[in-house]
Amino acid sequence: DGIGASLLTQQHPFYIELADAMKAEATAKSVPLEVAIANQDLNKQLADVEDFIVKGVDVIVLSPVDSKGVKAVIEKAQKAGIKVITVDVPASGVEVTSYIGTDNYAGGVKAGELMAKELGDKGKVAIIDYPTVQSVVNRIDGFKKAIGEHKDIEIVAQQTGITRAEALAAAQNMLQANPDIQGIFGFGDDAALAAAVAVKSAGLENQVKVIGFDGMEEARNAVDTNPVMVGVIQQFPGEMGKRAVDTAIDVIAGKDVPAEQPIEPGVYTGK
Amino acid sequence: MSDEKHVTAAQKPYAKLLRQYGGILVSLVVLCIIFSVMNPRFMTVANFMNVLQQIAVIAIAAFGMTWVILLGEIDLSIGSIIAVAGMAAAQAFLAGFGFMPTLVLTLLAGAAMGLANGVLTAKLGLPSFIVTVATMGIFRGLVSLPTNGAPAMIENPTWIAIGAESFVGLPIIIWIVVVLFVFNHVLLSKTTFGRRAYLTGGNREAAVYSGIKVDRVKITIFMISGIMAAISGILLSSRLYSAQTNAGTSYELDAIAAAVLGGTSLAGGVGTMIGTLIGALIIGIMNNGMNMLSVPYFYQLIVKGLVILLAVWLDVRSKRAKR
Amino acid sequence: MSDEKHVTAAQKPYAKLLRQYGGILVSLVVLCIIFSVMNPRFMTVANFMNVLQQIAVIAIAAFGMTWVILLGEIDLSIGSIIAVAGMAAAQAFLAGFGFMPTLVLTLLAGAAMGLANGVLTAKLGLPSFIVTVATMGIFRGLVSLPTNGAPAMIENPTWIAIGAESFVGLPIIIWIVVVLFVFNHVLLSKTTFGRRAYLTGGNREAAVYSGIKVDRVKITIFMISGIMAAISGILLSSRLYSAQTNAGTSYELDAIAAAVLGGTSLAGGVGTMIGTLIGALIIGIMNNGMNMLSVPYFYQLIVKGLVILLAVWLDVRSKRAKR
Amino acid sequence: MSAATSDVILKINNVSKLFGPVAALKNMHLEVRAGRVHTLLGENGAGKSTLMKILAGVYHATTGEVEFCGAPYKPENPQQAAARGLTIVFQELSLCNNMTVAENILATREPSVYGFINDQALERRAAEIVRDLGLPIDVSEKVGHLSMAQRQLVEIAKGLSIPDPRLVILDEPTSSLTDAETEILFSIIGRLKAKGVAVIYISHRMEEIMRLSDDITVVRDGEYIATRQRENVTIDELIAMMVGRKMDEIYPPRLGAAPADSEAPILSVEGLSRDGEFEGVSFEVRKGEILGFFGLIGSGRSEVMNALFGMKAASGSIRIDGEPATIASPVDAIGRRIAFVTENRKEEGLVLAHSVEWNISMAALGRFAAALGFMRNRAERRAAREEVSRLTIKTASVDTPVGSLSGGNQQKAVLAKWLLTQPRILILDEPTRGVDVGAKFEIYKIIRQLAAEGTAILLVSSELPEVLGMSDRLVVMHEGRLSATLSGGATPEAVMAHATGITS
Ligand SMILES: Nc1ncnc2c1ncn2[C@@H]1O[C@H](COP(=O)(O)OP(=O)(O)OP(=O)(O)O)[C@@H](O)[C@H]1O
Ligand SMILES: Nc1ncnc2c1ncn2[C@@H]1O[C@H](COP(=O)(O)OP(=O)(O)OP(=O)(O)O)[C@@H](O)[C@H]1O
Ligand SMILES: [Mg+2]
Ligand SMILES: [Mg+2]
Repeated sequence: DGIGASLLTQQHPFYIELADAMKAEATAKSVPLEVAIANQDLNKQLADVEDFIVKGVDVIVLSPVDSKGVKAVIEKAQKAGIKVITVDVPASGVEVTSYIGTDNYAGGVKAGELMAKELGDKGKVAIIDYPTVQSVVNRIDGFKKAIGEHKDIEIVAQQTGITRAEALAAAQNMLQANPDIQGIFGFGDDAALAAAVAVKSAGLENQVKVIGFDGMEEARNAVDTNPVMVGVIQQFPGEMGKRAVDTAIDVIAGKDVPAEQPIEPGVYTGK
Repeated sequence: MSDEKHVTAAQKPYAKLLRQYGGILVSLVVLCIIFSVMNPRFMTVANFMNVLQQIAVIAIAAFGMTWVILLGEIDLSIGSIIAVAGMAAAQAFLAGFGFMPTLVLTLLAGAAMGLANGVLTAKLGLPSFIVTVATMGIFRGLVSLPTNGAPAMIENPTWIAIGAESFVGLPIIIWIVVVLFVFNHVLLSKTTFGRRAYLTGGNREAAVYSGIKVDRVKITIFMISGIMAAISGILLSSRLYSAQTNAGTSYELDAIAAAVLGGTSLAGGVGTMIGTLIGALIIGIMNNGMNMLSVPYFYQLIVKGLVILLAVWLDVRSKRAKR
Repeated sequence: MSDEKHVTAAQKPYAKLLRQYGGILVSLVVLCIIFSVMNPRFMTVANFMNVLQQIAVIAIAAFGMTWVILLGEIDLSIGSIIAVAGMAAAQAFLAGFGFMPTLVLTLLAGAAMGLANGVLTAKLGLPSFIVTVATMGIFRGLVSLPTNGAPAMIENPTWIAIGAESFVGLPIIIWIVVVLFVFNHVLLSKTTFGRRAYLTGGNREAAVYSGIKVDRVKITIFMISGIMAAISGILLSSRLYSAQTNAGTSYELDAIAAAVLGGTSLAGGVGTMIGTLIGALIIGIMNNGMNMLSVPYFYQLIVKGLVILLAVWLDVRSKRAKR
Repeated sequence: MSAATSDVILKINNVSKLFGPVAALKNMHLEVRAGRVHTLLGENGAGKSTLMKILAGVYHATTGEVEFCGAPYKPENPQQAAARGLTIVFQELSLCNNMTVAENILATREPSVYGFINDQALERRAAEIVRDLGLPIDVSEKVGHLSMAQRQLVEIAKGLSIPDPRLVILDEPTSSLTDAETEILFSIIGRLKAKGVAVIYISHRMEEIMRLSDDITVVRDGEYIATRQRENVTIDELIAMMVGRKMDEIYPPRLGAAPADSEAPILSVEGLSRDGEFEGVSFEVRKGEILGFFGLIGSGRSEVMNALFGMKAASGSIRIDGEPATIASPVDAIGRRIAFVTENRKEEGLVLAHSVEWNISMAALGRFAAALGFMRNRAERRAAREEVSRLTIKTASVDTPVGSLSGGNQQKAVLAKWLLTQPRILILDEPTRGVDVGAKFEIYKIIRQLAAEGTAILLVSSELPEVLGMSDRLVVMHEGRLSATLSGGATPEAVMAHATGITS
């Protein structure tokens, strides 16, 4: 009994903060909570949920590996009579009891608008992406939509950089190929921080501005101290985790909960 | 004297099994005991079904891998083949194909990828490690092209049923594992083809001198491996209702670990399907049991590594003692 | 006749180099030409420095891997060792250690992990593939314990300088690659230790009969591999200003690919550091060039696989033609 | 004569074979007739095995034609050769160590129904084959557990197990065999001949050749020299044709007097035992003495030598120069200046992919180490060249991979490797296996020379004339025990009696 949580990964500060907040809230409200890590593998997430079912948890909190594919996982839990709450990534094609998460598309739009403002409405920008993750795809789409409304801003390169090391190489190579890039949008903090390193090592600190997404502590510090990092779209995993556990407790208690609990992302541009 | 020996062996098949698999069987039993003591829900029929379904994907891929390793080769591309198979099915359904045509197409895709690995290895004489590292990337790239990296849903009810329904009280997925185990076991241990695989893996030159068409054996075995991986991919996509572009990533390592735990020698020439099945069970039970005990993820990684080391060590030791 | 041949070879060291590395050198040159034609910025000194810095991590790990493969063994744990080294450094700095103590500690950590791999392989007689698959998991678990999976920042300015500063006009990181290349090359090709490694890898039993302490050679080599991986980890953490818990994931495959592209045989006994360096260059240039041409990620995977296949094939073919 | 030409079954015309720049065969000719044993005789590296591999479909001739049973013959692979009724027992063992004798003998010909193997029938068939051939082997044993000689018997059984052969090739089948098994083989060949099967036989043992052959063809440097009928030729003539000069003796005389019995032994072994393999083996050897070891297959000689060399543990005491010596590993043994020329050159002796030079220097690396462990490459090369010319190893250069040398030349490379360690005690386990008469004589001369310089030599051999001709004293082993220690003048009959255990 209690809450079973299956999280996408444990190697990213966002998820660590999310998990920590959930644990803290669960301890505060004295409900049992177990956390399993899917390690970005939907099959592992399914296995973890199956094991939760055998163990007999009351409610499952999921941060889906992928919004579409998680349907199989959710249906399995629901068939076993367990209610499911999703956090961070929504599930598509299946009803869940509640979804708590950032509006990634809106965040992407904000990033695009910030970029346009920083560049004075004209210049060339590059994107570091991660095409297999739906929430990232939404951010990139939002960013492109916002940039598309500024005629004089051009997206000249888009490369994949999943880990920080890959993002660094991708940023370096894009700067090498397009030395006149003025802005880089990283799909997450890692990508943005790596891009800032690349900018520095290319000696382009006075030309290129970098914007990130997630807004964890390291990135916010960078925004405060590193002029290249002009801003970061901020998510609130602590709030998300707390709310997920509270919602789960309400569900166990048989209370009604809202089907969607969007958390508006913030824009952090320094102290 | 040789006759005597033979009769005794035939009279006690269990003794033989114990002699051959004693080391890992001990590991398996000890694991089960530990988990049962620590969580009473572990030793339930429901959980056992659970474990079997969870290992299905790895076990089937490991059957294919056993063939390849037996030959002294390796196939690192199976994780990617698993993903391609799922995506091929999803795209076929999108294109309006029915269940059977899609099934056949998916299996053919697996066979074709295995054929590519086999031909590059056997005919061009490239080392299979590097061939399959390369095709691992190529197939992983291919799987992402139709959807640009996004997953594709599968709606076909028959396809979904494979992973969800039961037949005569057992989940279909478990039936499939059983059937494929028997198939591979018989093919390997009872037929001339299996014998040729052992000879080729044991001493390639000797096999050539004995008139075995080594290239053909090699290509066939890579095709078997491709087909097994495709079946794994079918089960996986059916369990997940969808084809994921990152499906099966690094499953090749689990498959190899299962085969080697089961006594298959990476030098070639030695190995059995029974061993591989036990190896896959150890891996599956370890994952499941640690989840049941709520062991945190990173500690799971550590424990899993230690258990693999311990099991292989016990096995090596028990085999050495017998000499 | 034998004398004649020898004199010619000695007179033309380039001819010998060409004979030995012709296949992959062709691939390297062709790649460079293609990329230069398609993007004029490719053939610039700045970009060349770029590529060298980007391959540093893989190249150094690949030097260590070359030793291991030469022995007929494999080390899949180096990706995890890279991560552990970075994390060890970050934690040491947090604990208030200075630059030198931290450096020594990090290298010792690498050596210790290599020692574990070596002892398990040589003394307990377990296959290195399975040993290092297991330790890959164990080390990856260990790296995550101090921060529970989160990255750790590194603030030490000297440490950061390694990845950021230059010395006599060349980035320090490139100096390190050059020094380590020379060190490994000389150790392998000019010393009795190197010869013992070749002989042990070529025929373990014959080496034992000839009085070579093969266990000691094996353990030493796994330690070299661990230390090289630790140095890779130092460079990586220095370039990223931080220790990432997922750092180095699957770098072992790139390192193996570099070594095998460079002509190292997975069967053991054959290989050189020059070859490995060329192999690493091919991989690095491919990644860089395709990024510069804005090739989408999935196509990059496919092209990379195809180029590896082509390069190995050219190499195998050119070697066969010489016979 | 014209009647005889009509039953020519195999006709080789102008066959050449190039390995890169090396011409292994140049315009070879050969005619083999049904029901006769045709021996090929030639020095190591003359091209005999290469020709046989072409006939077996393993290699393909560069130029030339072959006619077999009246039709053109150009097998693509060994199956096609077997299908035409040609079978071959290879010189280099081609067995799978991790499979049983039965599985090896019937490889690709397993009794099966729709591809399903009948394992009982397989073992029964193999046991029958082995029994019919009269070979003493347990067919359910793994080949890896057998000694070299036993493996050779398995190889023979495998080669002879095809149903109706027209031509049987035996490439040095007796190189590891003792007389007892050789006799069995000869009676098998006799039966084949009687059935009208043609046999091509390759050996370096002259007595054997003179006993067995009907026709003898000499080849030299890949070229056809001449064919003679056995009745019309003598050993001396054959040797002269083969090596291009006359040889008057087979065993060179010892240089100087044998060491006195009163002299202290350099090595003395007391009660050496290992469970199930040998028991209570005691002997001693003095400086400059050649101590022969004779015994039947599996009598345990090689195992005793392995124990002396520290490869496998054994109980008992070993003294060197009167001091007790612990030899726990080859490192210890080599440290005490013991050298061991093993019987299995492919697995225990050589790194086949490496150069002749590297193989020759591998046991004496310390000699070529300078400060900081750097190799003294020039000294190494000089030493390798010296050994190559001293032992007349036939190789294109010292950089040639040792695996591409002919069998006999590989054997010489192993010898060279150990001579370079300048041993005080030299163990030779079948040192002339597969070596031609000319080279044998050279090796014997070297052994004599070493003895004269004070090296103690343990000579294990399955060739009775060799042990008798070379040894100062002779140890005979039977089923893991010493059955006799004889002086140099022992008769072959006496030795055989001790070896078979029929003396009491
Ligand atoms: N695969 C190969 N590659 C290169 N050279 C080879 C190869 N096989 C044989 N040779 C060369 O061909 C020549 C003939 O070798 P072959 O093995 O036929 O000699 P042989 O007469 O059987 O000698 P032996 O009595 O020692 O067995 C030798 O010089 C050998 O080095
Ligand atoms: N009858 C047998 N059946 C099976 N294995 C045997 C038999 N006799 C001996 N062996 C094995 O063969 C080896 C002993 O032979 P060893 O090589 O020491 O003998 P040898 O006198 O050198 O004879 P050989 O000429 O066969 O080399 C041991 O490994 C022993 O276990
Ligand atoms: Mg020969
Ligand atoms: Mg012997």
